[in-house]
Amino acid sequence: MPGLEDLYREIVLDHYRSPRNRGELPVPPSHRAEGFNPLCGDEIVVYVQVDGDTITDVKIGGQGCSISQSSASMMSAAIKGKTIHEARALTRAFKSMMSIHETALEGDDPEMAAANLAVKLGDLEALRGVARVPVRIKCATLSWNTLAQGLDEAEAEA
Amino acid sequence: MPGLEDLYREIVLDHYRSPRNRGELPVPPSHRAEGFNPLCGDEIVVYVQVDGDTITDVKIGGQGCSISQSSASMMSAAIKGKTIHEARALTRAFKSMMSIHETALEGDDPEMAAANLAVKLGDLEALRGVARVPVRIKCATLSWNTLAQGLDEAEAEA
Amino acid sequence: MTLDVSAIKKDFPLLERDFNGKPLVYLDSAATSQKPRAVIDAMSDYYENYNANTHRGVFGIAEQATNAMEGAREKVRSFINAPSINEIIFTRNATESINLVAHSWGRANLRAGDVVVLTELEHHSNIVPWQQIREERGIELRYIPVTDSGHLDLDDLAATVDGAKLVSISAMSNVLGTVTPVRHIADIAHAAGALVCVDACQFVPHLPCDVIALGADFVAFSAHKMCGPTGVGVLWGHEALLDAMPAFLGGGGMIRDVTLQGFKPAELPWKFEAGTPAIAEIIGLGAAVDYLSAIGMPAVRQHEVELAAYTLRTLKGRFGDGIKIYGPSEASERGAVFSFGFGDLHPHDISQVLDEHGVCVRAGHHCAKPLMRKLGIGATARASLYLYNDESDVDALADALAAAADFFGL
Amino acid sequence: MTLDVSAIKKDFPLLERDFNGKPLVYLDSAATSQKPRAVIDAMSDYYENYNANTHRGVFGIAEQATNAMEGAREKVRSFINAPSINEIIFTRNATESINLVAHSWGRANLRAGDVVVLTELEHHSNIVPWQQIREERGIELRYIPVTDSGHLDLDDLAATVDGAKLVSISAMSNVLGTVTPVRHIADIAHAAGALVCVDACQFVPHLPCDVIALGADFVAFSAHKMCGPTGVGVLWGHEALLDAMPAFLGGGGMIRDVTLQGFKPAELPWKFEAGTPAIAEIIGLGAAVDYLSAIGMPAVRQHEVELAAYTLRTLKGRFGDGIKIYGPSEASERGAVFSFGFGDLHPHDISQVLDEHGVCVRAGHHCAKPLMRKLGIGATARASLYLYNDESDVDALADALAAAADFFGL
Ligand SMILES: Cc1ncc(COP(=O)(O)O)c(C=O)c1O
Ligand SMILES: Cc1ncc(COP(=O)(O)O)c(C=O)c1O
Repeated sequence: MPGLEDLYREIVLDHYRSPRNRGELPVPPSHRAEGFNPLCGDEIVVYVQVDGDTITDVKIGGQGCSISQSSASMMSAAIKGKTIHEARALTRAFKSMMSIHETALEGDDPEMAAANLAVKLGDLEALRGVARVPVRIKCATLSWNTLAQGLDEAEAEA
Repeated sequence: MPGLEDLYREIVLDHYRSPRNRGELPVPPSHRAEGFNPLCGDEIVVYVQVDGDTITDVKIGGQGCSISQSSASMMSAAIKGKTIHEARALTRAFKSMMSIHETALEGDDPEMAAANLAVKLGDLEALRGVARVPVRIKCATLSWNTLAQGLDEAEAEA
Repeated sequence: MTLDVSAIKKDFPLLERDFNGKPLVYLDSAATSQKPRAVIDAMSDYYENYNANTHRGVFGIAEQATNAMEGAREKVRSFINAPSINEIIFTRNATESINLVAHSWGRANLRAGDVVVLTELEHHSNIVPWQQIREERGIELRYIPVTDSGHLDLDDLAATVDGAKLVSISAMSNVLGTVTPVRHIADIAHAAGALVCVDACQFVPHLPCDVIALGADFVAFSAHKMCGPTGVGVLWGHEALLDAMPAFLGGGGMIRDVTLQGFKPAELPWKFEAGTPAIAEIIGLGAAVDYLSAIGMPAVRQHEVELAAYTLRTLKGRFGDGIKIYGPSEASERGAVFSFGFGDLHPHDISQVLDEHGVCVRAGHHCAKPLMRKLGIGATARASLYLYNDESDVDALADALAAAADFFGL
Repeated sequence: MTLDVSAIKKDFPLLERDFNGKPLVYLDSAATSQKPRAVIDAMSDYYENYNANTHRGVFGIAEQATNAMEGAREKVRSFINAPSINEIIFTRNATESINLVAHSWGRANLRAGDVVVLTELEHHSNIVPWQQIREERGIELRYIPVTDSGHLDLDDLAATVDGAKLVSISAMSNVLGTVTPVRHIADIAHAAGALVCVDACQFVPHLPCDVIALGADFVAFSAHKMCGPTGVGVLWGHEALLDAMPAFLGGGGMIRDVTLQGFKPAELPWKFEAGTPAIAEIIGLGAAVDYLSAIGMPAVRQHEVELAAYTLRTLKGRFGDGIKIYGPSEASERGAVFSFGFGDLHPHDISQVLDEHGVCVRAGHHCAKPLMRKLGIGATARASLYLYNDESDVDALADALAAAADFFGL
């Protein structure tokens, strides 16, 4: 099953089976955001703790498919200890990887696209196979959109 | 144009060009009924004067296509001086000629159908060609349905 | 098997098509059915040979189009044994049919405090319209509960329908497959003075339907789940009820007269059919009804009961407690639609792996979130079968599930 | 001629068909247009190769169906130059589109005494929905009058729209052919604080349409009049307006969440698309847009202006005062739709005789009874032309009219 192996890379299944940073954080001082995929009922809760500019802790709650769960798990590992600015750049880069077709279609600013590609996605590259399955893109980006809400809130309060 | 000549028989065109019994009657003593074909906007007004059981006078108002106008004209000529019972029998016979297909489809009472056929249609036979043009059937039956209303009213008051 | 499925499959172009060297195993008929060639051709025939707007044209092809459309109305009438063609209203889909009842009958008849009874297993299309009327009018909604075995819990039915104006229920659940006791509920509802609206979206395609025997006052269904096209649905209702209801959408075709001062609605069924109808789709629905009638709905039902029994046996036999199948365990009490959980795999992942094996099942809440919450789950995978499925399709499903178990290391 | 009509005719199966030895002269495109093979084939292709329900399926053909449907949305967006695909709502027809505005926006925004402005030349579909809201809410309707030459009388426009909440007008009359000055009216309406809804049912098929340049807030049209299938229409509206409007029909697909207690609507455009969409028809509309775009709407318009001029010249030349053609006498101010009176013949009789000559025209009130009353007539015959008609069709009409004059002894 080559198609499946491209979608469910070993590292994706690993994050699904052993999700990193599962749990909750006290609110406040942390911020809590909820994401929801109405098409399949997946729910993600993201807790972010921000000190100054830095994301000092992240926890993930909720439930969903392997793609949404492993994407959330990888995200939590990738942003912990990063600045808000870095986390946002990573979000953009990840979402541009997911929407590679749409980006091309809508003729996004090419400089911006190049800047996004310069960000190192690391393990998250393993989710690239999702981009070929449009209905699953929402699964992969759910945690990232939820994170964005959490960061907005954190910045609004800062 | 054989199709057209079947629809617009000479006698039909004659009644269209020189409609019989055009006009109005005083109400009361006569009864006035209005018919309306919402699809094309045709309107027919039928005035009937009834003495005892007998239709002593009929007048036709309104406007419409050659089929509705000539059908109304022929009807007025056919029922004047007839009893209500005879006029109703003629109405049934005429409508059964018009709805020959539907009657067959809906499996009407065959005895009834036979009885209707026994009624002499006379000149009205000339309208038989209309039955092959379903959208025009409403034109041909408009005056007859309007007459029925007028007779109902007359009988209700009697 | 009651039906000659291999012959039937040949009627459906998509099922004959080659997908990576083999035919598709299509198990998503509860979402939409495949279409026989006769239905596709009936619509192309209209477009290619007598495409014209209906009702107002005197010329030949307009008359032919009108006759074809009205002929389809008669076919539908006869298919559900409705007393009159005036009672067959064409809508876009079952959802619009139910909305028509809610907006027209509902707005005319429901006041603050009035009660409408639904069930916990309804599709969103038979919940949201009533919640909209609740928001607008302050009516009360009551829900007949669902038992653990996937049946309606009718113990308190008399109390639940007491004082209700309307009971609106699904005749077959699109999630659990449960065939509900509509007639029984209708009798009790009628005794309490309530009308009965039936969401027959999953019923009309799969079981012989007699709206009078069902005890219904309104019945809603969609063409696209019964071998017909998208874009057309049906509302049936008792003529006297429909006659008394105010018009719903306003516009061309539904009027008797219009002045600057106001309008008079047309007679049934046109009163409820505003604007140019879905002419081609209505003709296509007529062809679908012909197709199903030729096979015979009792035979379709018997086939599906046999297939349901085979499916239950096969999946339980091969996966035991590894699979959880929701809904009635008796094939005779259900349709051939199976929502299931498989190990701890998420339905999306199941459906994805099955797709790679050419097996189409649906994953999600199936537009029945209240039922999902009641079952305590977010989503299920769902395999739903129809007259063109047979045991080989069930075997393919089981094989693909075994491969998924392998892949994810269950 | 701007267009190569003989090549275009070949794209339309019905126009290639043999009717008693010759092709049909189809002059009823204002009622519904003929469909090119590409549109018919796009729908058969969906049914035969990737028929599946959209949006909720993970498997291959469901994804393909979703992409085709959403691809059609993008085509429509670009065709009318709408800012966002979220603003393209698929309905059953233009009638439903206007009803959506009346029921959702209207109910949320109109109170007793509020004013909605229409015109005397509207189709029933842009009158009755507002009369329904008037009955329910007690709003006031005002009508912009029509002049003897078939134009809108705009002398008192500022006073008429003063205090109005909405102005809803046809961009082109289906009876008179008048192309109305929508932008001019919209500017004055906006200055008065009113929104502008445009019935573009006869406009989008025939003229280049840019909803922003038009100055519209809502635009409604039907696929079946623009080479597309029956069963699908479009409502465009500014995103902020649509966003603020309450949901209309409730059910599957239009929700974000449903509990027994209530529902949250989905985002645009799905909020307004309850139930299974007209998937095949939407895909067919996409193919129609491709077809028209390839020919080019400016070329279509130029062709129709030339054809309108030829028609006016020919009919006047041959019948003089024996024919009365309603609407603007300048081809550039109108579309190629001609309502006419012929001697004292009733429109039904004209249409009948023309049919015997293989010429299809419509007879009746064309769903514009208030306009008919204003013109002082019950009905007209109407010949309406499109991109597949040419001078030979106009000549055939004139010949058939001459034969009718003969037959009835005019
Ligand atoms: C100007 C105009 N508005 C509205 C409509 C209604 O369109 P539909 O019947 O497709 O809803 C029509 C077509 O009949 C029309 O010509
Ligand atoms: C039980 C039930 N009711 C209503 C519907 C709604 O049908 P549609 O989407 O065709 O309006 C469906 C199908 O999705 C269904 O299964």
